[in-house]
Amino acid sequence: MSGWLQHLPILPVVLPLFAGAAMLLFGETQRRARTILALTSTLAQLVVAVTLLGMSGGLIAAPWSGEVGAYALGGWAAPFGIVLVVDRLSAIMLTLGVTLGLATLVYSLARWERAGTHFLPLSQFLLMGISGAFLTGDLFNLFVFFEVLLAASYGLVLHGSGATRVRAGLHYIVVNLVASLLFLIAAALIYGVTGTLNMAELALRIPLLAGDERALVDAAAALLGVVFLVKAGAWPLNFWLVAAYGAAAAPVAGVFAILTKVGVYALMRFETLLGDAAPAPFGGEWMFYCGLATIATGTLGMLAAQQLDRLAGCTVIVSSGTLLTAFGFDGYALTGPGLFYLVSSVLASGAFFMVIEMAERGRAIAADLLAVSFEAFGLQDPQDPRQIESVVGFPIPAAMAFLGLAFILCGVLLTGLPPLSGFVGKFTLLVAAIAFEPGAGSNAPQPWLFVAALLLSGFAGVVALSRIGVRIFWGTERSVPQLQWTEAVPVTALLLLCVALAGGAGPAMTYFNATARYLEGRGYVEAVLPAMTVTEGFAR
Amino acid sequence: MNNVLPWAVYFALMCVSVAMGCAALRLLRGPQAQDRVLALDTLYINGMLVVLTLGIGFGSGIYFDIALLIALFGFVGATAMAKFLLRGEVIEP
Amino acid sequence: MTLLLIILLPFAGSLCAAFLPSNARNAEAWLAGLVALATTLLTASLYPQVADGGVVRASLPWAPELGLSFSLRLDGFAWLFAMLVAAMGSLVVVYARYYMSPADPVPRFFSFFLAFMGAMLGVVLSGNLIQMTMFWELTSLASFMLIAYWHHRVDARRGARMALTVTAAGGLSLLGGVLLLGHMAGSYDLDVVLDSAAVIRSHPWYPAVLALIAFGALTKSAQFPFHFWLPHAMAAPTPVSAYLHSATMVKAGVFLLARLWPVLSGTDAWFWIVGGAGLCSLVIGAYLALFQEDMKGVLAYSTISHLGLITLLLGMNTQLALVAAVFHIVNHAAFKASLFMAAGIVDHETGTRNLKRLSGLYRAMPLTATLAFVAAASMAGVPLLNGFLSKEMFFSETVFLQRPDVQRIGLPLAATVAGMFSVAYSLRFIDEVFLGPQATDLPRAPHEPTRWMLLPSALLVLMCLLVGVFPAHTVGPFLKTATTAILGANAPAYSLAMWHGFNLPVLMSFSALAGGILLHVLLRRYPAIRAPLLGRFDGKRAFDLAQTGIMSGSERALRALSSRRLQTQLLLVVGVAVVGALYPALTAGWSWGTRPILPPHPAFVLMWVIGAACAVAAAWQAKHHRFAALILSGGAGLATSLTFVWFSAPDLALTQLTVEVVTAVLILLGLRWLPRRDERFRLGQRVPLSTRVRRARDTLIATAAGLGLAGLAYAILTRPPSDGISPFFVERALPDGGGLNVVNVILVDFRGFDTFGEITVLGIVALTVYALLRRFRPAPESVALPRQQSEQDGADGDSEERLPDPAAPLPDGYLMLPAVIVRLLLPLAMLVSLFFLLRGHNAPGGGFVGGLVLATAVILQYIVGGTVWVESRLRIHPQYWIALGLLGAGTAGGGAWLAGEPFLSSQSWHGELPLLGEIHLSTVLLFDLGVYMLVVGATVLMLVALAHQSLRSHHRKAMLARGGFV
Amino acid sequence: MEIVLALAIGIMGGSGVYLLLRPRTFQVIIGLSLLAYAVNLFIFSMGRLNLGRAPVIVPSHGSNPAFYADPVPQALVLTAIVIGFATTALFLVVLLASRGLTGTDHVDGREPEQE
Amino acid sequence: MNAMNVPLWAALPAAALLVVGGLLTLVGSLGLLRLQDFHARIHAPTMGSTLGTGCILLASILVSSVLAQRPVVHELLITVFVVLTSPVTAMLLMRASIYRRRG
Amino acid sequence: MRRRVPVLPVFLLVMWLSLNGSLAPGQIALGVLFAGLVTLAVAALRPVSAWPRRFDVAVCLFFVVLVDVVRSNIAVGSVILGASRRQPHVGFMKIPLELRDPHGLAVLAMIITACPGSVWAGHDRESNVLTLHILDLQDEAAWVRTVKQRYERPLMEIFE
Repeated sequence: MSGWLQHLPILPVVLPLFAGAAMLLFGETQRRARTILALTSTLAQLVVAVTLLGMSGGLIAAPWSGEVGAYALGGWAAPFGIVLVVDRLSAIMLTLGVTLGLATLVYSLARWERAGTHFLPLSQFLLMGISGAFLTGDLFNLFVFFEVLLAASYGLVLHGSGATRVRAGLHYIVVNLVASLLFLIAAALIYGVTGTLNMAELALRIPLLAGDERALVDAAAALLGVVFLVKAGAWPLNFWLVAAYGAAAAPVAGVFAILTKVGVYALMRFETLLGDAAPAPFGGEWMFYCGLATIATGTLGMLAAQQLDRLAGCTVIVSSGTLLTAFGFDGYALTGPGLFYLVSSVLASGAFFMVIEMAERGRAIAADLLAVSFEAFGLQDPQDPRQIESVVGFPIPAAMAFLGLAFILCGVLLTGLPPLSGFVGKFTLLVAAIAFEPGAGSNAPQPWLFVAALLLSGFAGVVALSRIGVRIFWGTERSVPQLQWTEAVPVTALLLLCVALAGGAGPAMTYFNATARYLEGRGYVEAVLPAMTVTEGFAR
Repeated sequence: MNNVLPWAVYFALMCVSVAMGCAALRLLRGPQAQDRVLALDTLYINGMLVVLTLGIGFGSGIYFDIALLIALFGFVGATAMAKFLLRGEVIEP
Repeated sequence: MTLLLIILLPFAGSLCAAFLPSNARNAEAWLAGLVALATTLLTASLYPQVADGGVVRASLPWAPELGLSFSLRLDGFAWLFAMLVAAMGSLVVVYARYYMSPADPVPRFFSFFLAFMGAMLGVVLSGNLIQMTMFWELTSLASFMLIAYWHHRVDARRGARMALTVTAAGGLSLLGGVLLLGHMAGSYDLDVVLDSAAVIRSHPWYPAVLALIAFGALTKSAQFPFHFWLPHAMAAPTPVSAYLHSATMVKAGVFLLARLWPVLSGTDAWFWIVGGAGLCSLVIGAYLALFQEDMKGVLAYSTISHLGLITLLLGMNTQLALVAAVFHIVNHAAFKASLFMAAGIVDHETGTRNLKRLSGLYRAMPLTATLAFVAAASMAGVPLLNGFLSKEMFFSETVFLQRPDVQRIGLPLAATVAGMFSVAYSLRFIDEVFLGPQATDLPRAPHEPTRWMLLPSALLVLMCLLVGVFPAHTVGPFLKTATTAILGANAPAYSLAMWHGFNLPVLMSFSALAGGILLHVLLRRYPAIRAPLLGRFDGKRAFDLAQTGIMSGSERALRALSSRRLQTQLLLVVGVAVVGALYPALTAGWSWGTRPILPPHPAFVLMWVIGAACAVAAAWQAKHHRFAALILSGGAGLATSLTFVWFSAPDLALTQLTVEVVTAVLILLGLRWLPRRDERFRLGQRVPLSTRVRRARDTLIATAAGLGLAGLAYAILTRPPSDGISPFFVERALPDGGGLNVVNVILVDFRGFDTFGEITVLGIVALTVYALLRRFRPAPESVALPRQQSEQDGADGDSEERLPDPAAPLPDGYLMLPAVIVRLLLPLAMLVSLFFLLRGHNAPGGGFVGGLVLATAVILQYIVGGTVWVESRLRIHPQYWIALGLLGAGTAGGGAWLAGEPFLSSQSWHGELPLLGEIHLSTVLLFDLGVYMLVVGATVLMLVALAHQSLRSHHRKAMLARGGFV
Repeated sequence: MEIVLALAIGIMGGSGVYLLLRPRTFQVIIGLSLLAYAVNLFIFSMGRLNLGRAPVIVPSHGSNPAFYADPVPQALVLTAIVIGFATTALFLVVLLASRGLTGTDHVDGREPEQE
Repeated sequence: MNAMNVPLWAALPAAALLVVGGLLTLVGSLGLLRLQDFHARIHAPTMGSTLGTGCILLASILVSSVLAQRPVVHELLITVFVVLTSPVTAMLLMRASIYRRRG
Repeated sequence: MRRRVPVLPVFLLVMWLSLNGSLAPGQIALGVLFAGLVTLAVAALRPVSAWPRRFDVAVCLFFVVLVDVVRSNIAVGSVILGASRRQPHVGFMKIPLELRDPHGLAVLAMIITACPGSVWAGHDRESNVLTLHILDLQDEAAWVRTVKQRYERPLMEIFE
């Protein structure tokens, strides 16, 4: 059995690929087959992800020794071939991504999937990209998977078309294309100096560099940092984010909640791998102040927002900023709480994007969301989104009550009001920040700035959410929106997960803190490159 | 061992690259779109000759494939452009 | 266990209430009432355990790692408060049952009501400061929902938001304060915190903690200057006002101050912050209450004033003052709730609460009036009532306060003035509503409400009387328990009696009474609409102004900090990248390496002069001459490809060339849909200065980026290569990878996973392009036939809607010979593509190049034959090619599993076939075949989808008849 | 040779960046493709320059790495070319869609008040 | 450069072919510059694509056959392709030019 | 009727073998396979196939053309090099044709394009008149003669 289990790390990448490709064999009309395929595949991924989570946490017997599993693709050993690495961090992120993927998938089945072509395959490919990006242990392969997830996200952000979407999507695409080019330059430069692409080997080699070569690697690292910060939505590289997330279809925006965290993950991965040798952009006061600025702009954005979708985008920015600032502290004191916050905020914003779409549904007919181009041709599109309105289903009773409650819960989660996991995350961050002893140096991060930013952003969130929420739910005459169970269930599930996270804050925090402790050590490098670390010396 | 062939290769390379320069000048100058297309076509042919000459110079057969590809498809770009100029679209119904 | 039940019961009740049907008024009320009553009884049953200074504790482990456990702690003070909350809750439920109209959705009301009750009990009973903060925020939320109960009303919505904004801000600040406090004390446990008073008061963070906590408490208790939300919260149904906004929630602030009194008080800062806010609220609240026209408005400001009194007492830093504060908390709850109920009854029965309209209700509703009389008298501090007692204690505290001169005189004076105001507004309240001639123009004819509605009020009034007359026997022991709980064993001695003899405080009381009556008489003469001096301050307007100010301010700030323009964003991305990359380089000051460089070959130099010229020219022309820019970028691309050829990268050259061709065709296809550039701006207009500045700036950035890139490249080029992973690939390509072309072996074997991802990207993009083009809408001016076609075909005398004939063997006219040639080329190109595919492992080529060659050949057929003609003869299903390609590559990778090896491990099979010789089959070939198929599918799909646009746009009917594409 | 190549990369990259910052979508797409050329050459240059040492094993030389150019950057460039091609195609279609839906070829989807 | 390994008997004709081919190409491309009119210019590059290419291809065949010590003729395919494809572009370009001048 | 030679598959086989530079039996088998497959695959897209005969004539024609190419290269080269003194006299001319086979016409187009100095400028299918564009148009009759005698006749022999 363990023979098969050792292949688990590849499955989160391969399963969606096979599912997505197989869906293409079914025509557009064979919706049922496609749906079943998508659901099966995503469920299987979830099972795999949870198993990996258990394995890396030592809860399930793992086919590898130690807490880190390295899967050498093609059987080529580590620095030469590409390895997938399952450790606590990647397993957490993986599970989170797949969970969100499953929720949004179920949600999309109600109507969004039909607003355009190829939604299901694209969402599978997006999951593939996300999983790959979290798992890979190779710098260039990380680029490739970034591209996979970006390509799929380009497709998804444009899903349903329409002027707003295309306009926002254009910005999103251009900015990310530029970022990709920067990534290429950075990866190439790192290869040019160090001669390797394996992240673990980089962790061994970069600290040994000195002088000019060190400067070159630092330059590359700066570029890499820019790329990750663009993905993470850090100010001043995040102007595209609000519009793109706001314009995207609800399930898409929901799953996008994890995308910014991919950037955060990458930053974290490099910071922890390189440790003290980490160049400036990965951690340190540089990131701290960048994060603060991000929180500030996100907060201002929330206050200024007139529409819910923009507001939701701004909450994503704030959560990114919070994480950046938290990881900008020296050491690993804030890592565990940061991870907790990350998980909670991703789940909450995922749910929030779906809730706001349902809430706004009763107000404006989806016409402005789903601009149709077909009047120009007079063609009867077989997938005219207007027909979606007449979809048969089981409208759930008390839709407004459900929506209101879900909205409030999301708001509570996102602003960090008690008693849900948002509060626990924020609270633990605050505790750690207050207990943090700033190191020597005049411009070392001042924890109170972080505390103040966190509290103020929470307050701004309350102000903005209550203002818009009041207007949406109570302000105007509206018809009760038609919801279906398939839409309500995933939102409920995500929110329940947050509740469970709050209830199980203790064990969860233990896991996250263990992750932080693990990141502090060299477990990753030792698992990926056992031979090299044993000899310690590293001169060839 | 002789230097005849290397020198000839050098000379041919110079000739072809100057030829490319001429074509490029026409490409830059225009004045009309068809001039530029013609210049691009010429540039491709000259490029193919550069490849072949380099192949002779390095005495390696692998350059042949590249030349083959230019010979086969170098014209596609120019053809599509010409068609665009002529008909306003590359692929008609 | 009982403690836990006390907390859980209301929440459970809240859940139940939410799920009852909306017309079950009685069931709801019974449920809520029973829950409240049970809570009251449970709380009461715990009294013996706390009576002699004992503390009841209960805790559940929640997240001990975080210092969080769910812990409850009941001491005398908490018991008093919990009792207040529970008992008052029971009374209000009874009242509310009759107050709410049948049309109101009661489940929501009772659900939130009970939730609030639970939250409030949570605040009171928390043994952990963080947990208390959590419940604190919950009370804010519940209050928000209850104020906005009638959310169709604008004032309700605004009031709710105002309350939430202010109290949530306070809550967050409280959280900050509590966190600091916990950090100083080393634990969030209340017991621990209360024990570390000395540490805390001498800690450098003490002022910050005090400020944060005081902010939290003062906002919650509606203290000046954060008092403005309370009057607006009166938009809530009256039971809510009676319960939350007089008896319980607003008391949470003073509860907190009293709770932390042992830890935080005793400093000057405490005196000034807490006492100052209290004094201001006391005076200002009372003063403003004089001028309200709404019954509930009077009561609201009066509440502010009374809470100010309590706060002031707490701020005085003496133990006796604390006792007085606790006493007044109870008293105020009793008479104020009763008054609110009276106001609610009046509103309920007459339809208005306006003091100007109401008059002489005594005759219609004598019982109500009597109850209101007593309660108002208590509020005014008339002897024999409980209000008198606590007020007198307050007066005496102000008199005996040990402070410097001005404060010693000023404080009693201010207290007396406030007392005067309070008498005056109480009088006015009674006088305007119940006395005088009977009003005739009321919306409803007033009459006495049902008895059950009067009962809670009557009970409260009875309590006022009892406490007022026999203080020591009624509230005495409880008060003692409560104050002992706060102050510990050394609580001061005090006497609760109706009469302490004639002294200065009594004098103050009576002068306040007399002055109040006088003031009332005076004010009746001059009915001012608005309060002099302070009337201009309007909380609502200020809040709205603040809000729009914040919104527009943040919008402005956002505009400065962010932009919706792509150019700005890109400028920042590029700028940050350039600065970030150059900074380490410049600070470390790097030098070029020492690797011997190759002598420049003039031909190469010339080639790059051309390439660079093309690039720059493309940049120059891209705005107005798209076509020229496209050709020019093709020139730059050719130079790139030739560079690959020159420096030993045949695979790259092949790929770059084919990609180049396909890209050119693609962009040309797109150009069809880009209308001509609007040249209005260009003709006869000077370029404005701002544009020129922008261009100069961009040129600068571009130059910096270019130089940076060149510098980095040169720095690497002149350095000897690092001993990295590449020798491994060269050495193992043949023995382990089974191929001569190392690059290809890397692509399909060593790093096949990259390729795997890369082809997925290509497939995804093709699908996206297809999906996007399904809904493509061309620009209006592009829909028409291109000018060339209409002119040429028009000249030929054909109609515009000319459709090509799919049956025609060859196209007519000028395309005939190209068609012949290009169709002849197709088989040749196919063979070449197979050639590249098959031998890529050993020589330049591979699936990717092969696929592109085939795709290009197919596209050529479209170019000469037209869409209809080609597709009537050849139906490619690019989507299937993509799917099969991906599946093929995946299967090739997954095949290794069967051998128990990791994904993408190559499996090969050697064999000998008769006649044909050695045969070598490998999963690597299957992988490359997958790549090949995918590339063909994706490229064709993209190009053809684009080509189909013109077909759709003018020949839709014909195409529909044919059944569409793909 | 090295300096020529470095300058070439610089000039192409600079032109590309300049175009990226321009307001018209077509300028941006040409800019992206120029920048992609520059980046491809840049990656390629990380393997240093080699004449006549294509990484195709010649039996006479055997598998001695000294006789062959560094194959890794070449493999990376191949991937980058493919991805660049894909994204160019995508961006082209998006810009067409944007032009059609918004009625302008400005990158922001609306004409600025003053050009 | 491996070209040095070619024996003189093959190197001399190959060199001559290379020189001639290069010159022909150069003259052809020069025509692009020197001729005044598009209709005249369209003829010039044909020199490079026919005889110029032919000469260099012959040189290539010669050299590679000598180096591989067996007849290597696949360069002929290049000729085939060039000859096959060049009329397509030329025809369409000519036609486009005629059309565009008309207006 | 005519002797039908499957020219395309044979050519493809030859091409395959020359591409691979090998006459190994495996390659031949593969070549045969691919030639067959490719021919089948493109059959639908090539409704008009060529049935050339008379390969002897074709070989003659090849050499004729080779000579002409060299001659016209020299001519055009001198025109270009002398362009500073005298710009060439460009012009169109029309030649009525008898050849109608599309592949024949295609080969004619290749020949004419391959000779520097002349470009195929158009062909009217109804009247079967060829329009040529000549770089240095001095003697129209000579051009008509060359095209009709040297190229058209052998092509008609081969293709019709």
